[in-house]
Amino acid sequence: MTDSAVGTRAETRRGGPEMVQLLTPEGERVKSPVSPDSPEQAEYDQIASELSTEDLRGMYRDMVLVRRVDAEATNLQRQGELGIWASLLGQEAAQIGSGRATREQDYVFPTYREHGVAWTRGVDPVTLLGLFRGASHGGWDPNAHNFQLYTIVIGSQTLHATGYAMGVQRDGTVGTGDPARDTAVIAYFGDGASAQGDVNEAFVYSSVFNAPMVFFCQNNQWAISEPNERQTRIPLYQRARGFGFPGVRVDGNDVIAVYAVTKAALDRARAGEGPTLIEAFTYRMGAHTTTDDPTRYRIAAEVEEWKLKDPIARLKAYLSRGGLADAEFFASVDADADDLAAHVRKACQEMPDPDPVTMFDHVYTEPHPQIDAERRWFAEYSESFADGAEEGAAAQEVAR
Amino acid sequence: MTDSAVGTRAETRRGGPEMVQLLTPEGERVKSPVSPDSPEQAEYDQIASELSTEDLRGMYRDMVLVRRVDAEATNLQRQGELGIWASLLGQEAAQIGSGRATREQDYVFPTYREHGVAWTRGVDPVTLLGLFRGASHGGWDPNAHNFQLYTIVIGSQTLHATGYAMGVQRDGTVGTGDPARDTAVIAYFGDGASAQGDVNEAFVYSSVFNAPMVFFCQNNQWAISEPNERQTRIPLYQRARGFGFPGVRVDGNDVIAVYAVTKAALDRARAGEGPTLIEAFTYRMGAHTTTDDPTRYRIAAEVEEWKLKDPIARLKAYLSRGGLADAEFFASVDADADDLAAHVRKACQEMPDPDPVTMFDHVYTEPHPQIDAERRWFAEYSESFADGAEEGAAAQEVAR
Amino acid sequence: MTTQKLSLAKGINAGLRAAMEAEPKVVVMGEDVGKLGGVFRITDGLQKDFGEDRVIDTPLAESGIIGTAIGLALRGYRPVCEIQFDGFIFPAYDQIVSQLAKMTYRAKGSVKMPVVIRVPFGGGIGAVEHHSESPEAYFAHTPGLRIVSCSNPTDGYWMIQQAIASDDPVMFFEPKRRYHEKAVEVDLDTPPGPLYSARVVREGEHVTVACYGPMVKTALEAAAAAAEEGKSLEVIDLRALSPIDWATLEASVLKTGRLVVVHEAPVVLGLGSEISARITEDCFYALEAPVLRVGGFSTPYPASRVEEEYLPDLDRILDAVDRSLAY
Amino acid sequence: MTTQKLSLAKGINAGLRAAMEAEPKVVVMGEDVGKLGGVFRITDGLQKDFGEDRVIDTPLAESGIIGTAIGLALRGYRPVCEIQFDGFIFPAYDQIVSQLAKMTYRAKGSVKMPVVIRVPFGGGIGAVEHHSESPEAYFAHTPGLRIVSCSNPTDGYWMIQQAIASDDPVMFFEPKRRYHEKAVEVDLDTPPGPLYSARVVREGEHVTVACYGPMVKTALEAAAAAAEEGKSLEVIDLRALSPIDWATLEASVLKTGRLVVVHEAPVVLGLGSEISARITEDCFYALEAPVLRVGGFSTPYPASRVEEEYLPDLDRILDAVDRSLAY
Ligand SMILES: Cc1ncc(C[n+]2csc(CCOP(=O)(O)OP(=O)(O)O)c2C)c(N)n1
Ligand SMILES: Cc1ncc(C[n+]2csc(CCOP(=O)(O)OP(=O)(O)O)c2C)c(N)n1
Ligand SMILES: [Mg+2]
Ligand SMILES: [Mg+2]
Repeated sequence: MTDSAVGTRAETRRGGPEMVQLLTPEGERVKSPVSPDSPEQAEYDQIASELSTEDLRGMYRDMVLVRRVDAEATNLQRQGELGIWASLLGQEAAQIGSGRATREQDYVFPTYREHGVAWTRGVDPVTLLGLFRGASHGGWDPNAHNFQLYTIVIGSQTLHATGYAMGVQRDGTVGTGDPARDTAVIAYFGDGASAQGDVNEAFVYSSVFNAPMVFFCQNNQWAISEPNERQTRIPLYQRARGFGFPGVRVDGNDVIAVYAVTKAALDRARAGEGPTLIEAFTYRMGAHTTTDDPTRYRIAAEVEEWKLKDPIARLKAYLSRGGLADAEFFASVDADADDLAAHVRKACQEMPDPDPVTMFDHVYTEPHPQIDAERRWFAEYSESFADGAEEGAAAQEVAR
Repeated sequence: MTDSAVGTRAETRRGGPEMVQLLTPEGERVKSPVSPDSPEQAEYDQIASELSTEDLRGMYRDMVLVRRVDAEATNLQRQGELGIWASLLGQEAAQIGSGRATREQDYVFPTYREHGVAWTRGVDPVTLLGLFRGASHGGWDPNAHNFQLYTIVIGSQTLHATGYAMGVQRDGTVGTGDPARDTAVIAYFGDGASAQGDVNEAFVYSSVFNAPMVFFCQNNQWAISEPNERQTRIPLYQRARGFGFPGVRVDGNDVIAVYAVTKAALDRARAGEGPTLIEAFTYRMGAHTTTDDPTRYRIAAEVEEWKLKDPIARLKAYLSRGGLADAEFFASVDADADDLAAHVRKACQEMPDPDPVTMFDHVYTEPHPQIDAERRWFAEYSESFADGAEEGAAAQEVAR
Repeated sequence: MTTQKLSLAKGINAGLRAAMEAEPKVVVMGEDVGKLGGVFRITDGLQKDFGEDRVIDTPLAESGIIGTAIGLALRGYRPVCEIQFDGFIFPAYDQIVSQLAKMTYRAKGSVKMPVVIRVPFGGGIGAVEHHSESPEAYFAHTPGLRIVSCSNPTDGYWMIQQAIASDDPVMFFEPKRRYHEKAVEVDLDTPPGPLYSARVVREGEHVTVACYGPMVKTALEAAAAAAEEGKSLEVIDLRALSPIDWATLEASVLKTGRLVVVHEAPVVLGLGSEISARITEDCFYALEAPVLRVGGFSTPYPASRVEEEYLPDLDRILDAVDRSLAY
Repeated sequence: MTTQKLSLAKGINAGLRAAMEAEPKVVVMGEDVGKLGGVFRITDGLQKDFGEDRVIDTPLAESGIIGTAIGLALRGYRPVCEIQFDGFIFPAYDQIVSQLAKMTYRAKGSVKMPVVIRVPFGGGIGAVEHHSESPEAYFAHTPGLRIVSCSNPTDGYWMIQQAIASDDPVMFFEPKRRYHEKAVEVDLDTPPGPLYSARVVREGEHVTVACYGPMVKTALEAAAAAAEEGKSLEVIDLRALSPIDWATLEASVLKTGRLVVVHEAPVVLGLGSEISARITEDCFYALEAPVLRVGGFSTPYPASRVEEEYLPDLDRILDAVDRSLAY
């Protein structure tokens, strides 16, 4: 018999004392237990204390809205409007907190689950739905919001992000001290993805070139059916140690802590101090995607336990207690969420299927005879059906 | 301008206080400065002190012999007998020390430079030469000496080793306490290879499955023309920290320390205590291969500096001082080396070229019609030349 | 004759089970193959019955899956690797073409590489990018690999066992969109033939249609439709893609004089190009028309809302048949 | 007309230099491309003159080279990546076929991927395993990539600049065994034609021989030998492998009625299979013989002491020509 997983659930799954937390699950603002007198901790506290009421209310609103859209998308999938949906349920704080810490000029490299981050970058949720509906492979302009297309091959985007950050260095927009110019890059990936060669190569390149990178790992405890300890036997944030840059674990369900830790890391990157790995310790409350059945591999009690750490309830408690928001505010956010969801639903249902002939577009930027010939053939072939002339002249040319 | 390599030569290139050393460059037996009272250090000292005079003389002899064969191979390449040669000059201690620490049942996964390790496993140097001559791609039976074929695609073999170690676990030959059964696997790779995704995936798999692995990285400071700091900005042995298993840097030019550290790691692996990364801090005294010209990228002073740390001179000094060997012994070793070199030279020069038709052999284990047809065609086609009948009947069938 | 009613998915599952029972060195490995039974449930129940040592949920690293499988094979195991979807095989490409395919050659036959790589492949399931690809031709150019594809439950059950029994590496392409189609009675006693043999699945006179995997069903439908118009198609399920069973194919072409090759993969340098080239060489005087190819276009696999227009279907096959007959 | 006497290696080096001078966004990256100038010295002197920011010695990880090049391209750079040897491109396979090739499509044209991947390829240099391969066909099945190969110093100089100017990803295959052959006068003022065009390098009447990269010289030698026996070969340097310049090739085949395709890569599913299939479709009635293919065998590239028997040579080409003429 083999001793095939020394990392036990307990070891790799508890947040542990090394986890930065600024808001308890009960919504109490605390000093994190991590070396409370360290300069890092002081910096996190400082960043958090600079958040205005408006900021905090904005965070709350963002989280509620993206959760609502997420639920709507799940419904839309059930009703056949989407082919599949990857829910972010439970990861709202990790995404909104980190997304809001980015500046306009920063660049974001998401996985397929970063709907919350997309929201903070101003990407219309309907655009995302197009991908899951099967109307596109993404198809948005990454440069419109400095938000790269969703990447499905896990880990690949971490190298793209690193290369982009190397470009930022070459542009001289790191460490100038000009807050409107200095640029950082943030790459999202999952706990599962951490095992991929590409991710580790991105660590190598980023550290060797001291690239302005933030690696943001959402450890949602699961990679489909595989628990986190199948990818690592020590806490994931410690991976960075092996590559010579700082790693930090943050409570991924604490939007304030996530914001603070991410902002500090982005600031470091922009200042030319190189990469940071952030492990946002969170939980995938739902299925991996709408096609997944988590009852096959995890127990309900685990989900229940994490419900107590809900990121939205936590901030809501804090806002209420501190008198930073009242029932009216919460009601208005709910109303906004409903409106947004209705808009998303409608836009999704009305989203036209692409004209099939467009599948030949943008394979290349420059003209390509093979594509042109196939497009022509296809157009004529399709037309032959429209005419009812199944064996028309179009069929002369072969499909090539 | 980018700050593209924060790791400076000084930082990544000095052995540093963390390096285990049991024999100084002057040949003095010392307690390593690494936490001298730690249990690890005690273990290394213990292992070293168990080495008999015969063992030490054997190590010396092995190093001299492999260096002599290596020089001969370089000559043979210059004389056109080999296509290329990858010299191990300077790395004798790293290879002999670690190779001698393996047990018969252990399994070794080398790169293309492990001629010294091969020697400790009983592989005839002439066999290795066949590869560099172009007479084979290796072609030895890995199971004859538990010494896998040379792997040229850097890093790949670390995954093979890990898989092999997973097999060892499944066979139940780990942690039984029976020294003749418990088995460890050792994978060699270079400092350059450490950047490859495969190597880091091997770290992931080995740690998660707690495989009986020793990762033996010969940091010879160079990957062709790229200095070590192009692959990492911290000492390489620290990479293991990121994956949750121990890493140790050993003076790679100190055969006793290498032996001790490797034996301790292999013992851990065999006992079921999982993987270890060893960084043998050494130096590639020669060119990358015979086709390389290191004067383009490194200064002579560096090589001179490392000459002072020569692994063979060091052990010789220790043996002489301690009266463990006398001039007669050293002379006999030199004579053996000359004999071996002469044998190797002769065998190389006499090595027949393979019969071209054998290129069709062993593509598959089981019969394959395509290969059979091509072999037939080739045989007939070749024969048509032999007969002078260039356009003979053989040419009927197409080359497929 | 013992039979069991099985879908393709269940057929492969049963075949895996049979192989694991027969040979303790068989291990199944891949992402989510354990408790979940794989995203397609092909390994369903195996971990429960054979344990975690023989059904291994691997870390999420495909190069690692194949690389460690090679090591396991060196140690005497017979790993059966699952790649979760066609589009995720590429991180393992180096280990497959440079290591797995070449190890036996490098070792002059002193080691064997009995590794099976299972790849659910092809489109038509409404999936997002990378989940609908047909990468078989990327591998068929590689000496040292063997490649097969099953199209029905009986082949699923038997071919997987034959692949596992092979001492050479075998890539095993499974048409994912056929996994859960109608179950059929599978003969559990007798394999339907050797692994590397094509099969005439419908006899005909006018045009030969060669296909494999998901396209076999489509081609058979096309043949049925053609029959109504008086055109008689001979449909060949290639089953083996490397090496191809040329004898069966050539016998058919010598009879019909016409050949259409169908696959989902892009036409350019797809299997069809090799088949066309070779058949034209071997049957030059017998061909009444050039070999025609029906396949994916020279675009990446498109968004799923238009995949039906991308994928070869009954009409596209019949169109090619008509073009062939028009020569 | 400004000319300079250049070998292929020097021609590509000069072309890289010209491209870097013309466009500051061009960066060269790869293993040992800096001080060493690459193991073949193709980037010799570039780091000295353009600095470490534009000539980047990368860590030893090929997936990282292409992956970071994609990111650099997203940021507006034009990376030119060197893969040290053909056999080491496979760790980057996923980044090439799943990311680089598809990014523009995925983004509906909103991003461009002006990335060039330089690959010294082919055998005949007496090297150890993995240093003599011809992997071009592994990529030519991939929509989204463009593939070219140069065969002479003038093309080396111009085609690399044209490839760098392209807004699509281009794989640039360089015949390493021709790097240091005889220098010729290269016209530095005028490119010899568009990038994606084949070139008739010798006119002839009886048989067309299509080839590229290292085989162009071999084919020309074969043509010279054939001429002595009264056989007139038309030799076409394809130059572009994806897309192929079919018009030039077809015009030749319509004239000669016979085609032999030559490459070092294995015949099975090599470029020759696509060329055979397509030409047979397009020129069916004009072909007097099937398209014949001369290439590597279905074995891994063998040990170098027998590589001369593996590689197509003058005799193997003439053998195929004779077989073609015998139809
Ligand atoms: C290279 C690759 N292999 C396999 C998959 C299939 N797959 C999609 S998501 C997933 C799990 C990823 O887990 P994790 O990285 O933790 O991210 P999460 O889904 O939990 O957000 C897998 C295996 C893939 N997309 N890419
Ligand atoms: C995947 C891969 N890329 C590139 C090469 C070419 N190459 C051969 S050796 C080498 C340097 C390796 O350096 P290192 O790992 O430090 O080992 P060393 O040669 O110093 O022993 C390179 C780049 C290769 N063999 N494999
Ligand atoms: Mg996860
Ligand atoms: Mg090295």
